[in-house]
Amino acid sequence: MTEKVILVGYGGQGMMLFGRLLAQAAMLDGKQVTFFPSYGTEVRGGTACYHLIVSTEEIYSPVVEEADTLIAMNQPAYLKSRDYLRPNSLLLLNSSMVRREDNYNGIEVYEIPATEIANELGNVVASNMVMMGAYNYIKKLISIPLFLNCLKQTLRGKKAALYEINKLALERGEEYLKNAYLLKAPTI
Amino acid sequence: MTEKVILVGYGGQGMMLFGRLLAQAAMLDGKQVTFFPSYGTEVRGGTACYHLIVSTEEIYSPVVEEADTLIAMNQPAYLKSRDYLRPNSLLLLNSSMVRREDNYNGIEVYEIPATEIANELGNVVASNMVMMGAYNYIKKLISIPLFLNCLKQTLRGKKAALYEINKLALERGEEYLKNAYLLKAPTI
Amino acid sequence: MSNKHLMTGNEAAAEAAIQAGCRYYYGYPITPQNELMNHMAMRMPQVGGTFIQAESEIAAIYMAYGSAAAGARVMTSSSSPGISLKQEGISYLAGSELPCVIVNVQRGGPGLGDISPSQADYFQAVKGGGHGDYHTLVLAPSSVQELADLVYDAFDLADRYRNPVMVLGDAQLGQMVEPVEFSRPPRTYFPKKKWAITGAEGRPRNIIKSFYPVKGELEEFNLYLQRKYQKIEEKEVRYEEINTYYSEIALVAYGTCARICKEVIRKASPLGYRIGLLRPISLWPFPKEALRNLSERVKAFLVIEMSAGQMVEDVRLSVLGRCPVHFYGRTGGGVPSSKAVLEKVLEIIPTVSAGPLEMAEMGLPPKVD
Amino acid sequence: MSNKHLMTGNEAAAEAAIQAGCRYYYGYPITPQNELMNHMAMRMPQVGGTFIQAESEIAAIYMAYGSAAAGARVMTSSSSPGISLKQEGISYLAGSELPCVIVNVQRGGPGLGDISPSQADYFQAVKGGGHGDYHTLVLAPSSVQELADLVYDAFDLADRYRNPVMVLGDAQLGQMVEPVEFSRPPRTYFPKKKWAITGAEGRPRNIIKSFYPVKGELEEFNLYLQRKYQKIEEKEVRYEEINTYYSEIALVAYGTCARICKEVIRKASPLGYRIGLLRPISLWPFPKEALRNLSERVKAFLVIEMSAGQMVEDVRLSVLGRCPVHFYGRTGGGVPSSKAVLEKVLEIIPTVSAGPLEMAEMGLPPKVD
Amino acid sequence: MEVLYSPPETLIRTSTHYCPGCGHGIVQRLIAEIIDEWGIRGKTIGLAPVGCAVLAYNYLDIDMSEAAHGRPPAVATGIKRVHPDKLVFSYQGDGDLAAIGLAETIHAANRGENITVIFTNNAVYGMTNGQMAPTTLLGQRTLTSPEGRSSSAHGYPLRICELLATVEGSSYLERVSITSPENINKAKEAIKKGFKTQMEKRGFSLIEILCPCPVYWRMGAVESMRFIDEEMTRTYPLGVFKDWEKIAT
Amino acid sequence: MEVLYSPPETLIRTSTHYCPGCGHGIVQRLIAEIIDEWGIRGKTIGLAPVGCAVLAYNYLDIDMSEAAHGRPPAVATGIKRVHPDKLVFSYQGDGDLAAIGLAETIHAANRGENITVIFTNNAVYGMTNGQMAPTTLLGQRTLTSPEGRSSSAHGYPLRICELLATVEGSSYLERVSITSPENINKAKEAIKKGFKTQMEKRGFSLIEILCPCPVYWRMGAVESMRFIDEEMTRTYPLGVFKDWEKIAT
Amino acid sequence: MVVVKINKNLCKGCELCVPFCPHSSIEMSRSLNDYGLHTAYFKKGYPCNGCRDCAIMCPEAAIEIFHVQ
Amino acid sequence: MVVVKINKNLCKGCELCVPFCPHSSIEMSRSLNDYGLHTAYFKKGYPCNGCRDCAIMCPEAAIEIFHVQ
Ligand SMILES: Cc1ncc(C[n+]2csc(CCOP(=O)(O)OP(=O)(O)O)c2C)c(N)n1
Ligand SMILES: Cc1ncc(C[n+]2csc(CCOP(=O)(O)OP(=O)(O)O)c2C)c(N)n1
Ligand code: SF4
Ligand code: SF4
Ligand code: SF4
Ligand code: SF4
Ligand code: SF4
Ligand code: SF4
Ligand SMILES: [Mg+2]
Ligand SMILES: [Mg+2]
Repeated sequence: MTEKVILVGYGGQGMMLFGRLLAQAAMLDGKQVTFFPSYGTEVRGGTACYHLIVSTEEIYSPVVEEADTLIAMNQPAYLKSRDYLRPNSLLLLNSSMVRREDNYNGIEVYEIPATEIANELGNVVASNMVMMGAYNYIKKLISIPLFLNCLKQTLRGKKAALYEINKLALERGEEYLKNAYLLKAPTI
Repeated sequence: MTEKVILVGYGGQGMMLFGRLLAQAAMLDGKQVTFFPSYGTEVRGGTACYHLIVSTEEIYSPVVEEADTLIAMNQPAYLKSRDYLRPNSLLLLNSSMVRREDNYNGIEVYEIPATEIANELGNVVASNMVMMGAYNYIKKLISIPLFLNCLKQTLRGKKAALYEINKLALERGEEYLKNAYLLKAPTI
Repeated sequence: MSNKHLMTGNEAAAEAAIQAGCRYYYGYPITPQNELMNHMAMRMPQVGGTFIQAESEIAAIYMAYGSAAAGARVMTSSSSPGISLKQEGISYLAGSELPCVIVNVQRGGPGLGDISPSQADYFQAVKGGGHGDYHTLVLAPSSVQELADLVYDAFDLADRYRNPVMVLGDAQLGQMVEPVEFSRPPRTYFPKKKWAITGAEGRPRNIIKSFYPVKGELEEFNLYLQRKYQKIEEKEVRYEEINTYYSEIALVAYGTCARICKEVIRKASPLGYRIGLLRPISLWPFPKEALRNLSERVKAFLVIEMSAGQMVEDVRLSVLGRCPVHFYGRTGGGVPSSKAVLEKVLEIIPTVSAGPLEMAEMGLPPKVD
Repeated sequence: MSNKHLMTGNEAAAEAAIQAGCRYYYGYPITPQNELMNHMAMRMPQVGGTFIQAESEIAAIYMAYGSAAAGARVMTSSSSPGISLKQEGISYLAGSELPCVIVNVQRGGPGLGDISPSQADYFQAVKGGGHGDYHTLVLAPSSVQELADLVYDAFDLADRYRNPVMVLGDAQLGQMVEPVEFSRPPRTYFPKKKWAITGAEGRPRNIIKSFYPVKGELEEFNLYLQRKYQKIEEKEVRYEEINTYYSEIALVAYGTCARICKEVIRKASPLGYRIGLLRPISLWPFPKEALRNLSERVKAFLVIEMSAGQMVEDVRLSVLGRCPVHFYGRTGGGVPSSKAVLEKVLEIIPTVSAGPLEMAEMGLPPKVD
Repeated sequence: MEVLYSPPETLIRTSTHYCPGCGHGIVQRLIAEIIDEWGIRGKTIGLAPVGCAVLAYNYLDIDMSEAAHGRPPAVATGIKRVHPDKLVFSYQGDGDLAAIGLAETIHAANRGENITVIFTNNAVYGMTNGQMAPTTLLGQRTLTSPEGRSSSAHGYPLRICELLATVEGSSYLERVSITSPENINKAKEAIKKGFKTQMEKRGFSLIEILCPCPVYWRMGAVESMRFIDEEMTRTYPLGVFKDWEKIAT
Repeated sequence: MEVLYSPPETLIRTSTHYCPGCGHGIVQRLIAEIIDEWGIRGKTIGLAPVGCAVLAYNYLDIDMSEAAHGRPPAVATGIKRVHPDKLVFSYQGDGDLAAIGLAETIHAANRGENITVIFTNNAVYGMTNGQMAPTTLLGQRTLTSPEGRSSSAHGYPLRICELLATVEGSSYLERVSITSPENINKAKEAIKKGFKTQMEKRGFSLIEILCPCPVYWRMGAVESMRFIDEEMTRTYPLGVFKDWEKIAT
Repeated sequence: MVVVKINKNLCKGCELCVPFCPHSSIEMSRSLNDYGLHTAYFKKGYPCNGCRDCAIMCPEAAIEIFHVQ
Repeated sequence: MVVVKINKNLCKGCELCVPFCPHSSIEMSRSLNDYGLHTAYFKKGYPCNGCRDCAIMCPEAAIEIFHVQ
């Protein structure tokens, strides 16, 4: 099993945390992982793009050239990263900020209004967890309790208060997908 | 004609000026010249060694490996530079500060108490001109008036006063040699 | 499993240094190595060590010079522009024979450039970006785990040879998050450094210097250095060879590029292509012998770099025309894709049978795609 | 005859710069280049130019950066340790495409070393001592007259290619006194620099920078630079060839060493030995083609350097095994004697007939006598 | 329709790369306003630093150059000597000016170099994600002073205006803030005075501007302004530290 | 036979490389005297600069290191952090300390680095044959100020003690001269005070010593001493500029 | 009448303009702009004396103020 | 009696000791040492109070002073 994910968004949209937590959970689950910011921001703002690979085999190139999954949080990031898609890719769009541009023959696309959902929960940044909830519901890459444990470890001290809202966001993402797309069983 | 000269002394003994003036005069005389401090002194004190080549042909290596003439102003410098000598070299020693160490088969040696002579004239540093006088009397490399002209050009402003004493030193060097060694005609 | 930590390469490098007994770190912020420095800021006080955010890269390397002269294990780190500023200091360290570990997390140049990954400081690291005839040992990891391991080793090498050691990473390695295990015991015992300046109590005094003003002394010292370097070249070559035995084409790549090459090999294998990889781990000393030997077996080399062509020169110098040496590089922050490398391999394969000494590209400036 | 001046190389370099229209000089004292700076201190006020003794080598190179960006002809100079300090600045100049002339009067290294002549900064100058994939043109004179001529040319080259140009001398060349003639007319007319920052009156504004933060832009810029460098490699190679046509052995040497090699040829000729010399004048671009061609004619090369073996790598890269490349070097301030070089030649001669591809020394670390 | 306020033309209309509430935006706007008011767009040359303001040339529509980290005073010197009649200013952060570039700053001042330095002091390295700067306040937490800056471990906040005031070559030194419309106007006047100092060839001028970096201060923008007023000015009192007009000549 | 004066044992008996009348010889002898008097030869680590005193380790029989030009404060920092209980001093010239090394000097002072700097101010670059230093006096002729230093062309003489006094981390700053036996004794006391400052872990100390460089001042040695008394001290007044013992703690 | 225009896509939502309006006429919106930020807006019908303070405070030069007859 | 020893080969001839002797007991020699320098010497028979000032001034540490019974 190898899952190659591209995460794209603005600097502040929490994709770094998303990827790191996912990697952490996968590692604890005994998998090989590698995660990196392919394009950081010495200049603030701008698009950030993260490559995540989870595998049961040794990971050679840490660079994702063709994504099994692309998760895009905003329009410019989405446009810049469409080339990562190939037939059978999974595409998750934060539909609050992304307008789908194509019909994508052979690509599974889900649109989740993650920013809106997070905004409703009172914290725009939690949009990352909304996407995570949706993503994992489809791919079942890791177990949610393990993930939540990692989240708890990360949100310590002053940030502990954020745990609940993030957890909620995760659930909302999952829920949204279930309801909007009537998904039942994991696809992998 | 090629004349390769090694000039050695302490930093303050004026060998730089000696060499530069000689080079200047030779250049004005239409000769090829090159002159350089083979070992300068980032650290003050210590021995300075200058290489001078005067030639009617193009000068390739500016490095004197075997000296036609070695002029040594003090003992340590003399000891360090004896290896430049070869059969037929000319060796001029400032006998005020150098004790001759060898009989030098095949090498022409002259001992001139240059520092003493200069000291008598009231300026120790003029020992370089004493040596110059002696040297040129033997080798007749350049014309003295031309040399004196170069000297005058160099000793301008505040230093103009030094001209006379230097000129005198030059003459004394020549004279000393003539008298002490009863030299008459130029050897070249 | 439980002693695996998920860390950026930068953090792993910092932690490995601490495990190796490094208690003195001096640095100056620069992306993409900041996590290294930040980790040191947090950890050094915990282990009773010294962390100073110096006023500049130059101050940092000379603080390191001081601690090295004083006999301690010491590290500094930066990224390309900052490493350029350290060149005088590196030459001084080499000239004073001081052990010191320097990490360069390379980014795109020249000038301010960018913060994307690069291998364009190879020449600077390997040929000497500073003045004079000196060498630093240069180690090039290709994973976070190996980065940690090589930093650990770097301290031993530095002490063994009284020489600066550079660990040459890149933005990708530095910022990449991978599991890392610190399996070796933290170093607590170190060989005595009799030459160090510690106060001359009860012994003749020691002097640390690189100044040799007496004629001949500097040359003598340089000849001694050259002998030392020769010994290092004999003993400290490190490389990894994969699949080369049966291959007609050998890839040569280090660091991040080497991992991409492994991906290429994996992709090419089901297609029936026999491709090997020689991955230099020590860039200086360079695995010349291994390449030379390999050049008797393979039909062509393909060097992959994130530069306009730097290590390829050392490959050519090792191979010396025995078979063609091709090059594929990305510069200015570009990272070669396994796909592009594979294409390049497929391009070369038909030429391989044409005869070993036809080297169309050689002597020409490297082609950068 | 009367327009011949007896000058040190350092003074000649300074005066040539003024003749070439350089009116901005920034430097910091260091032996053995002090005469250059002192000459500038005296002359610049006379010609209405600017001389600043900067607070450091780094400040000096960045003042030069400023004046270059402002469109002026500008120069800085130093010697080895000071040039190491300028490496970041040189990379910035290359990355911002700024014309600037840099003189390195090399001294013995590494570290503080000594002030005796050296050619051990060859790698630094030619491979790039700074970070990133860049090149400076590097010109290597071998007499005071040529030093003056090349400094003059350096300004034109710098402007033509918007690139820093280094003139690489050594302590001997810098401090040697020889006659020099400034035969070319003082430059007063200069091509307009539309890209320079001069105040944007009546035109769109100009920006001087080397920062390319948008993904892909830095690579694009680097590819453009590589194309420029390729053009320079095609057009600006300079070298001198002597006696090579009839020779079995060709010496390869630049700068001071080349003059010693000429002496060797002179000495060898009455003994009946046919020795040639290829003297690279531009070290980058390197006369690869000329060496390659020569490698078809001669039986062996002997490279002479005042280093532990640096340019020899470029010779080997050019010759690529077509015939043996021998090396004789002196490091740490030693200057090869014509006698020792001749001995080395006599040593090689018997091996020449043994067959062109036996290269005992190759691949091994250079032997330094 | 009368325009009561519209951004100066010299300010290029584009979304900046600054974080919300960052002081750099205000300062750059002030510079653009002065250039417009004085009509000197074609006569002004600016220097962008290595720091968060590295892209200043994306916002100011004038001839500009980049300068390596810490070296703007040297680069400005090189430019000014070529164009003595142009207005040359450098824009620098506290890491740039007070750490790596301190020697260049002091020596440019001491030479009486006729340039103007706009010095944005935000007590932190913004661009590299919030390390300690030489100007970081005692007690302030940063990435590299995780327990807060302490004088024994990290030294004292460096007061640049006070330091430069002892250097004879400096001509105009003022510290301002941008915490309110009034203070922003004062800051603008100070920059004008700096420019005037240069235009009248009076020598080196430097305007230190206390600037918020809400992100690495871990505060909101409004709170950051209050922090400057209440905390930062205690270490860095506002005022004129040197004024050639007040010194008998 | 009673010894009234003999050179300290820590001073290695050899002909120095200094020019006749050079101040470096006196200062190094004072350091050696203190080391002998206090019996701290085995506890002292010195730094030789790049400058005329580059070979200081040939004269002082203690553990010593070289430091690159301008970097002694950084190197001293690195040493002191490893050996906090040793006495670490750097010996620096004015080119070294006030030009290329100014940032290192100020930052070491500001960190309150517990080291002692012996700063020999001879108003010129001795080792490189007499160029202008940051401390060169107005009007003084040097190789690079051939018409004499002018403030407009070359900036002002930099007063290091005054500059460092504004830096909070500095603890002891004094300027002395060596123009007479009395002044030499005072200089010795000042160095002792600097060492004491360090031994009591009070932080950064610097002793500026006005030193003659007869060669590049183009004067005799005796005249040089008079020049210091009559001219140089006008720009560089002697005295204590900071003293932790005089500041309430 | 004074018209205060706040450019929604230049505004970064820093809120600096809000407290400096003497009439408390500016407020942050609950909705998001293209960048996912809550931006400032002039509260319809609220007074404005044209003092410019909001514009002076704005780091993004996102505010323009006009006097319309 | 106080004996002042001036080491002829350490002395650089700077003359600094000369004016500082309260008894003018030190003088420069007319002859030269091994390095060609005029060096200082204590004038035979002149008084010396052992004040050490000459030694303190000497940059070369060339002067030693003893009290001999
Ligand atoms: C030589 C060099 N060192 C370090 C860096 C990394 N760097 C970029 S910006 C910066 C500091 C920014 O801080 P400051 O000057 O205070 O500006 P701010 O971002 O706070 O506005 C540093 C250290 C660099 N680019 N070059
Ligand atoms: C990086 C570097 N720059 C310049 C030099 C050349 N250099 C040697 S000593 C010196 C200055 C000496 O002046 P100062 O520090 O005042 O000491 P002094 O000789 O006057 O005692 C210089 C510039 C060098 N060795 N290294
Ligand atoms: S990090 Fe700080 S200084 Fe940099 S843009 Fe953000 S708020 Fe401004
Ligand atoms: S040049 Fe000056 S400082 Fe240097 S040794 Fe001579 S007198 Fe002393
Ligand atoms: S101009 Fe003044 S009154 Fe009008 S909205 Fe802005 S701050 Fe409020
Ligand atoms: S001050 Fe400007 S950027 Fe900030 S909220 Fe108001 S309009 Fe938006
Ligand atoms: S000790 Fe005093 S009195 Fe005696 S010679 Fe020396 S200076 Fe003169
Ligand atoms: S002070 Fe010392 S060196 Fe100078 S003349 Fe007297 S004895 Fe000689
Ligand atoms: Mg800042
Ligand atoms: Mg000095």
